[in-house]
Amino acid sequence: MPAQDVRELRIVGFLCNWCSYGGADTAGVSRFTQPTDLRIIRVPCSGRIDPLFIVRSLMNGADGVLVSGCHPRDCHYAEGNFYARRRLEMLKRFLPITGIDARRFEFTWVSASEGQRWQHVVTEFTRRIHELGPAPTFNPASEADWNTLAVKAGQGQTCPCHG
Amino acid sequence: MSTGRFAVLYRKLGMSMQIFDLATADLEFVAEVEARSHQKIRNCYQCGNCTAGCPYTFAYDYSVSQIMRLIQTGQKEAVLKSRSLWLCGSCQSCTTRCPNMIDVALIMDVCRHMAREAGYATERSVKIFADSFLASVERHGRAYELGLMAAYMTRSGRVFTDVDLAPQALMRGKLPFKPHQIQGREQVARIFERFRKGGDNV
Amino acid sequence: MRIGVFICHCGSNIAGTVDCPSVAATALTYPDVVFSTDTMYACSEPGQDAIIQAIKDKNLDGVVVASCTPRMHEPTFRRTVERAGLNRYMFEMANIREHVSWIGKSKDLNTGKAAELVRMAVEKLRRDKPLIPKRFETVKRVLVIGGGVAGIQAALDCADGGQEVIMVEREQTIGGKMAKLDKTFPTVDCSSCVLGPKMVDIAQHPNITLYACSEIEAVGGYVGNFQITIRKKATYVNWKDCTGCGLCVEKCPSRKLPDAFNEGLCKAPSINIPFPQAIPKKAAITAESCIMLQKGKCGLCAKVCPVKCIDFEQKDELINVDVGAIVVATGYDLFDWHKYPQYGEGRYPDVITSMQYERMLSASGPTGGHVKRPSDGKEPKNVVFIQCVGSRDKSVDRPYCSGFCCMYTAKQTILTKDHIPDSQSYVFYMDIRSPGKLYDEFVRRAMEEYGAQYVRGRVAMIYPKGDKLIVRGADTLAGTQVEVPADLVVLAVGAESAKGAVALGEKLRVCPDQYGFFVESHPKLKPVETNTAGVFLAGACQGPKDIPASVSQGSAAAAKVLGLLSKAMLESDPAVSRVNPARCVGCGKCIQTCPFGAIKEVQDRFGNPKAEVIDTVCQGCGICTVTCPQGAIQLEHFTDNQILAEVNALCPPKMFANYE
Amino acid sequence: MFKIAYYPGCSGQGTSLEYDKSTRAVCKALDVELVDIPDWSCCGSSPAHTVNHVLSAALSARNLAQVEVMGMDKVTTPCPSCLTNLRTAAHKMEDPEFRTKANALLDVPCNGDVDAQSVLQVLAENVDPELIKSKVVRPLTGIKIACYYGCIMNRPPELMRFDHHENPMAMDNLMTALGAEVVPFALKVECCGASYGIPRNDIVMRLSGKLLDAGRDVGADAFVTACPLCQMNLDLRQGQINRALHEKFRIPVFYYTQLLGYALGLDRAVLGFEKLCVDPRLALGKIKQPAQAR
Repeated sequence: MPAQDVRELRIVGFLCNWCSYGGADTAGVSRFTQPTDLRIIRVPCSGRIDPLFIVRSLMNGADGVLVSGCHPRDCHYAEGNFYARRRLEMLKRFLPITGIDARRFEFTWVSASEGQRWQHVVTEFTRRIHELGPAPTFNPASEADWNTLAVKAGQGQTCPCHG
Repeated sequence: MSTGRFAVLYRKLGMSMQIFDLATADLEFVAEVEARSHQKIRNCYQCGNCTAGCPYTFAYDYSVSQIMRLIQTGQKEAVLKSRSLWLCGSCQSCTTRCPNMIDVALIMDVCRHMAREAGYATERSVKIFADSFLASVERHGRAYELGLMAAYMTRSGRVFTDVDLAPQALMRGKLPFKPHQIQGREQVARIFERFRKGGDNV
Repeated sequence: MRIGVFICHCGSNIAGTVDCPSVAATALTYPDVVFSTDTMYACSEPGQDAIIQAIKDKNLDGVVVASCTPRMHEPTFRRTVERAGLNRYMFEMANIREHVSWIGKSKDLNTGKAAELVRMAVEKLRRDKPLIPKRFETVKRVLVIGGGVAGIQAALDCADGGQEVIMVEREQTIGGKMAKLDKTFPTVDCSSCVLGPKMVDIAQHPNITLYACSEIEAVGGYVGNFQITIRKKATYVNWKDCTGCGLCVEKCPSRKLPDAFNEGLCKAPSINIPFPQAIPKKAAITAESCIMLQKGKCGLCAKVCPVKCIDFEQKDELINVDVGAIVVATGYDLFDWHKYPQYGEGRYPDVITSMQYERMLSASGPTGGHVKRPSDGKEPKNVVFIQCVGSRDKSVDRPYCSGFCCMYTAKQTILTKDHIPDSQSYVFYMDIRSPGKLYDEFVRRAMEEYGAQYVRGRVAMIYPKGDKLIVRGADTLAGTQVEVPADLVVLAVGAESAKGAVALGEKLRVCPDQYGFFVESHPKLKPVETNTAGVFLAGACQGPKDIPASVSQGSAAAAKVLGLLSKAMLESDPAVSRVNPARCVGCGKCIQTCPFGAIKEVQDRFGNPKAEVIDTVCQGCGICTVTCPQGAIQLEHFTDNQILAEVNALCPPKMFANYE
Repeated sequence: MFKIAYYPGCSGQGTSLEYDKSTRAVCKALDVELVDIPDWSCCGSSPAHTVNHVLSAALSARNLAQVEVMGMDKVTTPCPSCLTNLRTAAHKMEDPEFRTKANALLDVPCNGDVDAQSVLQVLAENVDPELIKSKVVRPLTGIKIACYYGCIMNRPPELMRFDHHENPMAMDNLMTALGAEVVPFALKVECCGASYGIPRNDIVMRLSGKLLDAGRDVGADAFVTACPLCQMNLDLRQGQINRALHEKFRIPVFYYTQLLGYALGLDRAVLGFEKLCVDPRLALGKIKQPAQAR
C-alpha cells in the first residue's frame, strides 16, 4: 500500500510457525503483493508469545504490532492459541493504561492455506497504522540511524528478569 | 473497429461471419460496462448457463453468453448494435443461475442503456414501445394503455397492432377511454425534465 | 563469535527485486559478522560446498543464510553446517523470498527489509547455543485410518514391510468408494475384480488387524509414540462367532432402511451384510430401524442364527493401542446435488447421481446390472450426463475441479452403449480434464467409437414433459440453446471432503483447508507428509483423486512410514523447554498448562518441589515459558532473550538514543 | 387487523381491473387493511429500467416517498413488475451516492427504507392458513389448477427474498388449502414474453404458447397467476396464440385472488370473472358444489 515515496513505518509481526508463518509463505508463493513495512518474527506457537514482547516492541518505538496464530481449535500444539487469545485480549485492554494506543496492536488467526487472507490482513493493518501515523517518540534523536542503534542494542544486556 | 461495422452489416445480409481484431479490443468499453454494472466481466468462464436458461435465445442474434464474450473481448460495436440487447426480457433466469454469481441481466440492461446513448436501436419497435410508454407516463403520471397504443402505432407505422384484441379488451372495460390524471403529474413530468437536463445519471 | 552470512539470489527469484550484494555488504557491519557474501543458489551443491568451505576457511561458529522460507530448506542447511562440523542449531535463516522479494514491488524497500531480516537472524544467532537431540524408542506399529483403496494400499505395503498394522474403518466393510464402482477407467476392467483380492489380503495378512464399524475416539502422544483410542461401535452381532452366512439378512422383516451401499436405490434390511464380497463379511444391525431394538419385540435374526451370535445388549467398546505412525486415508464424500434446485431437488426420480448409476451398472447391484429408470423400470434410450455438478462453481462454494468426473462420465457413456446398444448418450461439459496415461485417448474413444454426443455447455434446467425429462442446456460452440428429451439424467457429482474430516483433523492436529481437505506439508516436496511428525496422508482426504493417484499415495505414505520406523531410535528435537532449578519456585503452573503432560514435579535434594521437563515428550510449543511467573522455564532456541534480541534488532531501545 | 400501504399499479386501473378488485375484496375478508398510497404514480415498469436506472428508481421512489409521508415502512402491490421496480429502487437507494442522484430528480426526496412486498407474500406470511381454511365456504374440490408465478416474482432471490426461486410454492399451498388439486406444473418461473406482446408479438406467441402447452400436458383445467402481464399474455392473447401456433387452447387464466375470493364465498361481482377473455365457466363448473363436496 505505501508507495515508494511514503516513508515505511515500523511494524513488527509475531507469527506461529505452523499456520500463520505458513500462510505468509503461501501468500509469497502466490505472489500476493503486500506493503513492505511488516517484519516477521517466527515463533513456534502463538502460545509462546509473551505480552512482554509486544509491549517491548511498542515501547522501543514500533508503530504497530501484529500477532497471528492458528485458527482456534486448529492449533498444532492443541491449545496454544487459546492461551494466546486470553493473554492478548488482556493485553489489548491493558495497553491504553500504559499510554499506548491499542489500535497499534492487533491479533488474528490465519491458517497455512490462507495466503489471500494473509495479504488482506497485512494490507489492512498496514493501512490502519499509516492512518495512525508514526508512534509518538520521547526523543527525536532516536530516529537516527537504526543500524548503529541496533548494534548497541545487540551489545546491551537484556533485562535480567528474563535470564 | 471498422471491420466491426461492416461485419455487422454483412451479418445482417447473411453474407459472412465477422472477424474480430482482438488487438484493438476496446478496453474502455469493458471498463465502462464493469463500472456501470458493478460486475466483473472477467469472472465469466463461458459455461453458457445463461444462454441455456434464456427463453429469448431463439429471437437473439447473439446469445447471452456470446454477448458476455463480446464484452470480454472489447467488441463495443458488435455488442451495442446487437438485437439481443433490446429483446432481453429481464426475466432474471441468467442472473439467478450464473455459477459465478454475475448479474447478467443487469449487464444486458447496462449495455442497452449504452446502446441508446450511442443512438443505436436495432430493434426499433421495442425502443418505440418503451418511449411511447414513458411518454404517456410523463403526460399523465400513469400509464394510459389506449393513448400509448395510439402513440406506438403512429410512431412505428404498425397501425394494425393487436386490433384483433381491441374489441375484447374494450368490451371488458380493460382499456379505459380517458386516462387517469393524477394531481402529481407535474411532479412526474418534472422527473423526466430533470432527467433530460442530464447531469450524472449513470 | 564468528558469523558468516550468505545472501541467496535464488536465480532471479530474490535478486530480481532485492539488491543481494548490497545486503551482503550491509551484513558485514553487523556485530560478530566476519564473513558475508551473496550466492546464486545457496541450496545447490556448489552453494552448500561454499558454505562449508567458508566455515572451514574463516573458522566460523555460526551461519546465517538469507534465502527462502525456513519451512522449506532449514533442514537442508542444518545438515550442511553439520557436515562442516558445527552444531546444527548454530544456524539461522532469513526469509527474504516468500516474505520479501515475492511480495514487495519496490527494490529499495525490499533491499532494506532484507537487510533488517538478516540483522534479526544475526542477533538471534549470537544467542544460539549448540543443542544435542535426545534419542528415544519408537513403537513398531502403524495406524491406518480408512479402508478405501488408498488405505488398503498403505496398510498392505506397511504390513509387507514387516510392520504391524491397525486398520480402522468407519463403515461395516472396507473397500470405500471403489468397491461401489462397476468398472474403472481407462481400462474398463471390473472394479471389484481389481479391489476384491486386495480386500481379502487385508483380512488374511498376519500383520494386519482390522476394526470395522469403528472410529478414532482420541489421539495422544507424538511421533513414534502415539496413544490411540478406538471406538468400536455396537453392531449387536458378536463378530467373533458370525460366519456371515446371511440367514439373518434373509429373514429380517424390517426393510425400510435406504440401502447405503447401493446409494439408496433400494431398501436394506436392518441386519445386513453390505455386499457379497464385504470384508469383514459379518452382519451388523442398524439400531434406528431394528424392530427389536426400537419396539423390543421380533428378534427373528437371533432365532435363525445358527451360531447364536446376535447380542441386542451389545455396547460400544473402547480399544487402546500405541502406534509409532499414522496414515490418514479417510477419502472423500460426494457433493449433495440438491443444492441445485434447477435439477429438480429430487422431484424427478429419473435424475440420479453418477454413483447411483454405477450401482445400477454393477452386476452385483440392485438391478443386477440392468439399466432401468427408477420411475417406471423402463430401459432408457436417451441418457444425459451433466458434468461439474458441484465442481468449478463458486455459487455453491465448490470452485475447485474434482478431477475425475470427466473420466468416469466418459466411462459411463461407454458402459451405457455396452448395456443398451441402441442408446444415445449426451454429455454436457465445460472442459474435458483428461491428463494421465491413456486418459484422453479414452475420452476420444467414448466420442468416436461409442458415439457419445458431447455438448459444450452447462444445463440450466430439467423439467418433465410426458414421461421424458427435457434437459435444457447451452451449446456454446454452436453459440445457442439446446434441448434434449432424456429418459435418464445422470449428474456427475463432484467430490467434497469426507464428513467428520475436520473433527478428525482436530484430534490428529492436522489442519484442513477451507474445504475440509487435509493440508500436506509441502505441495511439491512433501505431498504425503503433514505438519505433525509421524502423521501421513494418502488418497482423496488431501484433495480429489482418482484410483491410480490414491494407490500411489497409499504406497508413498507407506514408504514414509517404513522409513520412519526402520530407525531403531528416533531423535527428539532438542528445541524443548528447560527448567532453571535455581529460579523455579515449584508453583506447578507449567505442569497445569502443558498440553502434552511433558512436565513433571520432582524434588530437589532439599525436598523442594521443582518442575522438570521430559525431553522426549515436550513438543516445544513454549506455552510454559510464557506461563512461568519466574522466567525459570525457557524454550531452548526460542528463549525470551533470543526473541527480545530480534525485537531489539528491529526496534532499538530508546535508552541508547537518549544516551547519545 | 394487519395494516399496510397499497400500491395498485397502472394495470390495476385498466387491463387487470379484476385483479385489483378481487385483491381488495380478499384482503378485506382476511382482515388485511390496504391503505392506498395517495395520488400514486407509475413505477416506470420495465420500459424505465431499460432506459436508465436512475430514472427508473426516481419514478418508483416518488411512491416510496409517499409511503414514508404516510408514516409507514411497508408497501404491498399485486403486480410483480411494480414490485420489482419498487424493491430495486429501495435496494439501489441504500447506496448514498445513487440515492442523491435519484433524489435529484424528485420534488420530495426519498430515503428508500421502505420494504415492498407482493400481496401474495403478505397473505402467505401474515395470514394464518388455518384462518383461510376456516373461512372457506366453497371449497375448490374437483378443479385441477396449474400455478404460474411468472419470472420475476421470486427472482433474483437475493433481491426478492420470498419463496423459492426455482420452485415457488406460495400459490400451490394456497390453492391446496382451498381444496383445489394442484397439478405438477414445471414451468412455474419461465418467462411468458413479458411486455413484448406489442413490439414483438411472435416472442409472446412462442413463450406463452409453451406455457399453455405445458399446462395442458399436466391436465390443468385452469391457470392461476399473480401477474397482470402474464395473465394478459396467457388469457387475452390466447386466441392469437391459437392462430399463430395452430392450437386449440381453451384454458382460463385466473388471478389467484379471484379463486381465493370464490372459495371464501365473496360476491361474484367483486371477483370479475366476466373480465376474463377465455370463458372460465367450464373450469368453474368442475368445482363440486359444497353439498357434493361433503
